[in-house]
Amino acid sequence: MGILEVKNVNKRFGGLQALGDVNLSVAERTVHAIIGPNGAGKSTLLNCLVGKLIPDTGSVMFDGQSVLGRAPYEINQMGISRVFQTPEIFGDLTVMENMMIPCFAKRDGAFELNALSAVRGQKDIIERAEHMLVDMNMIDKRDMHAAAMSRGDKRRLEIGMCLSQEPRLLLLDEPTAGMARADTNNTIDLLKQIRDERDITIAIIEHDMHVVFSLADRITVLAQGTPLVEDTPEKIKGHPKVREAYLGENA
Amino acid sequence: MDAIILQILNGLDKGSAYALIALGLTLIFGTLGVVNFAHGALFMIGAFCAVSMQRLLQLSFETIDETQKDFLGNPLKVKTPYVESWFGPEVGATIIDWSVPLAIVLAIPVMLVIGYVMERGLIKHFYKRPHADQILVTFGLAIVLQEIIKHYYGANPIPTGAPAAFRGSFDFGVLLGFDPNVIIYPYWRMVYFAFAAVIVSAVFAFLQFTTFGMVVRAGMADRETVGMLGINIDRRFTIMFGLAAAVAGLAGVMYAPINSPNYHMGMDFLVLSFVVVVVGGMGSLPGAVLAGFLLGILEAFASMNEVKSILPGIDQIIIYLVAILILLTRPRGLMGRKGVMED
Amino acid sequence: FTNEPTGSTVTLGFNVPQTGPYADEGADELRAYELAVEHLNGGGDGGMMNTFSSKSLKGNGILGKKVEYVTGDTQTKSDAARASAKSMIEKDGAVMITGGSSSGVAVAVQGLCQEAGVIFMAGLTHSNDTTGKDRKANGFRHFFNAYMSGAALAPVLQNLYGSERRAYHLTADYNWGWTQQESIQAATEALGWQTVNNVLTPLAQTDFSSYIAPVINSGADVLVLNHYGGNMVNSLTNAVQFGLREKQVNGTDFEIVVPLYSELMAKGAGQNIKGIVGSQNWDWKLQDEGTKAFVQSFGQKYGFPPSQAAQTCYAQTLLYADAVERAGSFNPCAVGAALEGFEFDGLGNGPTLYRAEDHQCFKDVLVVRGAENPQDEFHLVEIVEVTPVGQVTYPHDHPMFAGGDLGKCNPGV
Amino acid sequence: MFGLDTKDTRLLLIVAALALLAPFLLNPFPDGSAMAQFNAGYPDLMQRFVIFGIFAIGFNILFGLTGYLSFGHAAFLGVGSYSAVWMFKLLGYNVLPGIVLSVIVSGLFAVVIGYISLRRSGIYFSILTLAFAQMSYNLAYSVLGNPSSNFNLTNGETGLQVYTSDPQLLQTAGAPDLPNLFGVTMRSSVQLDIGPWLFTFNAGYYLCAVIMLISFYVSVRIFRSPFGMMLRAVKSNQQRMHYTGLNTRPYTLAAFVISGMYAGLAGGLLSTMDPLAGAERMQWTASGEVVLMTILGGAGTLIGPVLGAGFIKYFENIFSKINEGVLHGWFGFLPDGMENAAVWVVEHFVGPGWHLTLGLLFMLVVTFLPGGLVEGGQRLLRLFSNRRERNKAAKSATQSKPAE
Amino acid sequence: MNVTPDFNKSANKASTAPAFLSVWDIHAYYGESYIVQGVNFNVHEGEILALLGRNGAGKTSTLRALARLGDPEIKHGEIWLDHQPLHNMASHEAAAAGLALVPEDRRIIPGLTVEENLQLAQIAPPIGWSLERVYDLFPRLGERRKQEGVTLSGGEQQMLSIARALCRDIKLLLLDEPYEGLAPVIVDEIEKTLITIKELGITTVIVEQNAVRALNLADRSVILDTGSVVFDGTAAEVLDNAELRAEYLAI
Ligand SMILES: Nc1ncnc2c1ncn2[C@@H]1O[C@H](COP(=O)(O)OP(=O)(O)OP(=O)(O)O)[C@@H](O)[C@H]1O
Ligand SMILES: Nc1ncnc2c1ncn2[C@@H]1O[C@H](COP(=O)(O)OP(=O)(O)OP(=O)(O)O)[C@@H](O)[C@H]1O
Ligand SMILES: CC(C)C[C@H](N)C(=O)O
Ligand SMILES: [Mg+2]
Ligand SMILES: [Mg+2]
Repeated sequence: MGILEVKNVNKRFGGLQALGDVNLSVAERTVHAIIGPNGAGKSTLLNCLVGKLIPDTGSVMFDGQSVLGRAPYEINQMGISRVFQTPEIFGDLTVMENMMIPCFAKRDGAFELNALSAVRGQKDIIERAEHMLVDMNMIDKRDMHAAAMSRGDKRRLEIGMCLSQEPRLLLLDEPTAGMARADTNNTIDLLKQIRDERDITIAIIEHDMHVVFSLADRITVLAQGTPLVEDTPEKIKGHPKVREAYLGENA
Repeated sequence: MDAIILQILNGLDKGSAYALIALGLTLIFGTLGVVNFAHGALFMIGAFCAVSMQRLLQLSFETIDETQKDFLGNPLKVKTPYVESWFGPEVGATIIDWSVPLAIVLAIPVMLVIGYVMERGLIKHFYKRPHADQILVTFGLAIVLQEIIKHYYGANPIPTGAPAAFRGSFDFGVLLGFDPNVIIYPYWRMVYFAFAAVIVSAVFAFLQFTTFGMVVRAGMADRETVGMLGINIDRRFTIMFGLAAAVAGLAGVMYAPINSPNYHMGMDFLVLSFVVVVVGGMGSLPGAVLAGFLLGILEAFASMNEVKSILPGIDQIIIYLVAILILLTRPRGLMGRKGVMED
Repeated sequence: FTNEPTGSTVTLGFNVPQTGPYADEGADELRAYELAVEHLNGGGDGGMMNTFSSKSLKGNGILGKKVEYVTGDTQTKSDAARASAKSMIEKDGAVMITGGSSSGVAVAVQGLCQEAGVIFMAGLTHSNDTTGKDRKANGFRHFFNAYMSGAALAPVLQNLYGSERRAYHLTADYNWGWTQQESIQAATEALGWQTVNNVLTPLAQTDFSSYIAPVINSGADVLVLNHYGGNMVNSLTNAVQFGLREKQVNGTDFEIVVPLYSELMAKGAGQNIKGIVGSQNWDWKLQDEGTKAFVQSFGQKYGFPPSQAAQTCYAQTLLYADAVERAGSFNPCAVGAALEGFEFDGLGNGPTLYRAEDHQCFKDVLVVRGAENPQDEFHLVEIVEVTPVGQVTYPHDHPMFAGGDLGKCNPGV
Repeated sequence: MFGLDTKDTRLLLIVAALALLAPFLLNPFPDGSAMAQFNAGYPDLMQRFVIFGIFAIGFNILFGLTGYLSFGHAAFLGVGSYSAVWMFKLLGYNVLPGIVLSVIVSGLFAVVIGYISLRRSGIYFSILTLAFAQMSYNLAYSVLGNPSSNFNLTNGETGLQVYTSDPQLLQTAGAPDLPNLFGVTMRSSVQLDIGPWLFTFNAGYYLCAVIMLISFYVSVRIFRSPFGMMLRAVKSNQQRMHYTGLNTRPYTLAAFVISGMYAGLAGGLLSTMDPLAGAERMQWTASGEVVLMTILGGAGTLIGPVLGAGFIKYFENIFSKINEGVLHGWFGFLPDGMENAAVWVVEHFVGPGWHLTLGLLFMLVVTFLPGGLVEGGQRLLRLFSNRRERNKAAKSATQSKPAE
Repeated sequence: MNVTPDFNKSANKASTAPAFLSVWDIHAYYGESYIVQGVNFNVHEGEILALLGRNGAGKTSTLRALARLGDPEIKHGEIWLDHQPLHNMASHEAAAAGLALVPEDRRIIPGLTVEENLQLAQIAPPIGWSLERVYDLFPRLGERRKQEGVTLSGGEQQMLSIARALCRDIKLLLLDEPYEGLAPVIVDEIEKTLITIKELGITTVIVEQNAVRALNLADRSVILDTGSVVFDGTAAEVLDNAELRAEYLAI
């Protein structure tokens, strides 16, 4: 029984069957990659996991509890964090503040009227956030407006924000897209490190096969809304259907 | 039954005023993304185009009539309008009588020019600014326009009648098989309704059957990208603004005989028309028109005695109440588009 | 006492609407005030000072002090009006406040003057409450009120339209509207009229069609518009558009009545006002000496005849100055005592009494009608009848005015 | 100090100094001089400065931080005013119960309106708040205010006021018949004559000023608190907040209620300064006014709203009172023709024309100072400091050029 | 590396042929922040130039400056495209002069369908490919023509953005990370398309984190670091120079 169990999930957009009978089981403390052609429904699947979309039918269980019908913030408080395909950060806030907010959410829960204590005084939060910035190699951008960063930096910040929540399940939607090679490698190392050090399960969507094959324990290939195969990276690499439909010649 | 028919007619008429104003407003507000608090002022200026036309036609020369005295006991100065001396008293009087319809000719260029100047001189700097800034600047402009009008025309309403031919009222009831004089309705209000219908369809047609509408919609969502595709969006925004100003102005001209124009009539309408636009749904022209008629009719019904005696004061709050109910049940108003002014 | 003038000048506060729908009335009031100041200081032709029955004013200011004035904008909002009045008292040292053109504002400012210890000489305010429920020892009203309008109009209406009428009232839904409606209903019912209906209309309403339409089939044959200013202009225009004036009910002509009239409203309503009856406090076409003198000096200075707003404000200023002279002091209590029960003539309204019990002036009331063929823009209103003061006088504890208490005069600090 | 960092402490101290010395600062011109017209140091206006300052500070907590533009905040101002006057009517003229009740009642009112309106965002939220406030205004003006009905909550157009027949249960025999704080009436003043200057120190003003300082202090604390940061995050990206495990609704509702209570407090204070509450306080124009104050001063800044409030109230009260006579006084030194010309020109902008000036200033400020008056101030400061720095940096300038 | 201003716009270090696009010493600012700090390079007609560099190096800013978007603002420098002075133009004029940008965040216009997004590109002249031809190249777009553009999957949006540029008759195509978020097979497809485009004689500047792929395609390469040019040479030179690759591209 995996920490995440997706059963018979269906989702239609008008005439389009975006997800058709998706079944997926992610084992605890593994890295599970989801790959597949553009428009296969990968992001849609993630949306169903975090409460952005509600599947038409099917069930989604996290750690034995259903996530369906819960608000996104409740699902997050259950321990699921997500990095989006296009960076979602607090553009008007500084990098440091961006990093502090998830730390608060982790410490204080969904709402806390902490109106009269100074942010300055929140030593634990500051320490955590700074630590995370160091980890993400962006401490020098501490006081920068997040919106003014280049896109690769935004994405790194967003990953850092999710990690700082110490989620039990981390969902990554193309985390290294647009990231420079050096940082991609750093990110791979970081993810490896947290996978090894923490009690965390990772589900990752990526088109960069380098990332996928360096990280994944198992891979699910999604095509036209249904899982095509699920297997280990080695098997997937050699799978003829996958090569044809997705990887192409160069892989 | 007759009362209900009458109130529906009234509602349609109120609705056409709301719809016309909301239409112009939504062109700017829902399409260009500018919260234009000066829109009411444009409506008001339209109405004062009618007043000015009337004044213009009544321009007179003075002759002294020794036989009569003025209030200080001096000989009375008698005024004769130039048009009457040029075309003879009868034709002249008719021309003066028709000053409101004639004012349309005046209002179109005036409003286009005002719209052009306003957009090029002021609004264009505010497309990218927060809505709050737009409110501040257009509110400032509205005050300035009002004060200018007040300075020249005073604060009290100025009677601006419809042509004599339209002054009576029409007996609808007879058509529907009621007794005579039971359902009567003023001619000019029917003209107003028809006029509104024409303007609304013309604007729809313009935006629907030309690519112009699509471009402007796209421009509002993302100016930069539209520019990147070779389109000079600024020019189209200007045209759009001029169009909206003209619609507001014409609505004002034709409204002059219904309620005598005064300098604050724009502000009186402003808040309601914002409500109408938002209830209709941001960015939707049909929504604005539909909401205009809906609220107009509901307001007419709420002012019926039968209703008021059950719910005292309902006529004062009906529009707001309905607005709240609609916005709570339909997040984006009647026909609003997603993402337009939701943040 | 508050703001006792110590130097060679005395400051009066003219608090009028300069913005908002009554800005034109406000402008006319201000003209009258300036004229009054000029006359008090010995300038101009002296205006009604020459015809005023009390001869204490000498054209050398008030008690020998030159009159200066400050102005403020009430915006026709009680809040703004009070702020403006407070600043005149606190900052400019005004010893008397006058002006205003709405009852809400008058009551609010009157209350303030009572607390601050200065005299308030009300401008345009027609609600019964100003000298009824909300009367104050420091406040005085020269203008007439809703009850008087009813009392003056009713007999004329009976003469013109008979006593078998069925009236339908549209009433502005605020304090003045209510008292106006109550008064006119009582007065007409006393003559045998029936009241078919009374419908309250929102103050902010601009299009009255949905209130007018039900009148058509209500069986009523008179429409009473308890509206003022823009409200009245619009409701009357709408009523005419719906053909009410040509209408016949049960064989009689349908009639419209506008209880409270003004020249400026008549101007706003244009054609539609012709032949419609109402009441006024004063009209420049009156032929008494005071009126003639006032119209002459106002007309010379500004080029058009004064409105009733102007006359009221002018008279209030002279009355105040005169009372100070007679009392020999600016002390509000002394001035109040001098005004209470004061009888005078020559200010355009005929013999007038400032009644001690409620500080309301009692004088003749005009019943007027929109002129059919005005010779010029100043003759829009013609006088139908001058209702003698006796007919509009009521006991100070009349139920419509009950619940008030003048309190004690307050001279302030 | 006070749990603030040095910069904020300095700001607070400056504001405190300005507020406490206002009777001096606002009366710079000697009495009787031509410029005395511009003096604003009289109790009523000073009270208005600080009271509307409180209103705007509170509004800014909602609008400046979360970006939710309420167009109905005047409703809370009005409710606060009515509550305070009702306390005068029922209990007596001590201002404390009035002030307390105004905050409580407006808070409750804000909970209801906020709970419903915050289901929507953007313009839809604005219109919902507007609709609630306009309903309150219309009802207060008419149905709920008819003196002849049994249920006269607001006394309509005239405004709610205290009548001698009111119960005033706690009013003791000797207590003043005016709003007072344990016997000190709000109206009482001490005057100080220094040469041609006359300075007025008014009890009511100081009460309001102290409350304003407390409000300001609380608002600084909120701005610098985690809560304040969350509110800014709401403005920036609600989506992200949700997926970070934060429920935005209680945050926005808390901000809404806090700012509603500030508005109620301001309303209550208005009534204690002048015990009459009019319905116009709830009209949309009043809601619009606080929006304008906040933007004009600089939304989202600490001090901006107070500046904006002062600016607008100054115009309303000072410029509207400049009349022709005053102008002739000013330009009297000119030859007659020029005097008249000058008066004619200026006349359009003062007295009855003060709206015109205000409108023009709105346009100019927002066009040229996008951050409001605060930005104007910053630019001035920068201008000075730049000049100083430029002198310093003159020598090393050659090196700082971009080098590859 | 110090590039001196080159007044002879037709001169070029890599070759003596006349430059088609000449970027000469541009300095550009976002408000106060000085980002593009003197960029020079020339591109010949029909060439593909790979513009490379780390996250935040200023690649996007440079492209945006070329496309004459309001931000960043060029305070100094000149840009010539086929003898036309782009630096004097507004973005719509630059577009009319034959420039098209495929922006990094794709910029699909909300509220418009896929087809409307394409039609929008065909309003102002010069107009390029017909819709049929575009749908031939990207059949997925044809299938989704009535769908709202922003609801497309990430990869589909990328296709739409490129397709939109092709709807215009262009001389110069600026691509900002065109492969990002695309499945490997599609990347192959797009690469083929770019070769087709090159064959049509369209000059291209491509910014890409997948440097090897971009360099394989490109004729020449320019590397940016903190807003200025650190290398200007042939693509082969970069591929051969391991030191350079390691320092600036981490490959
Ligand atoms: N809100 C929506 N309305 C209509 N169609 C949608 C919506 N959201 C997604 N789709 C469609 O559903 C399909 C799956 O989209 P999804 O974003 O899940 O793809 P993906 O696998 O993440 O692709 P990519 O790798 O390109 O990001 C796509 O064809 C897309 O166009
Ligand atoms: N709007 C802005 N305001 C201020 N600075 C900005 C803005 N946009 C970008 N910058 C800054 O300019 C620098 C260059 O950014 P740019 O987006 O051009 O980099 P890039 O090379 O495209 O990076 P990436 O590979 O991450 O997309 C970055 O340091 C970034 O922080
Ligand atoms: C101006 C007044 C004569 C009438 C006004 N409506 C009032 O309240 O009294
Ligand atoms: Mg995706
Ligand atoms: Mg980039």
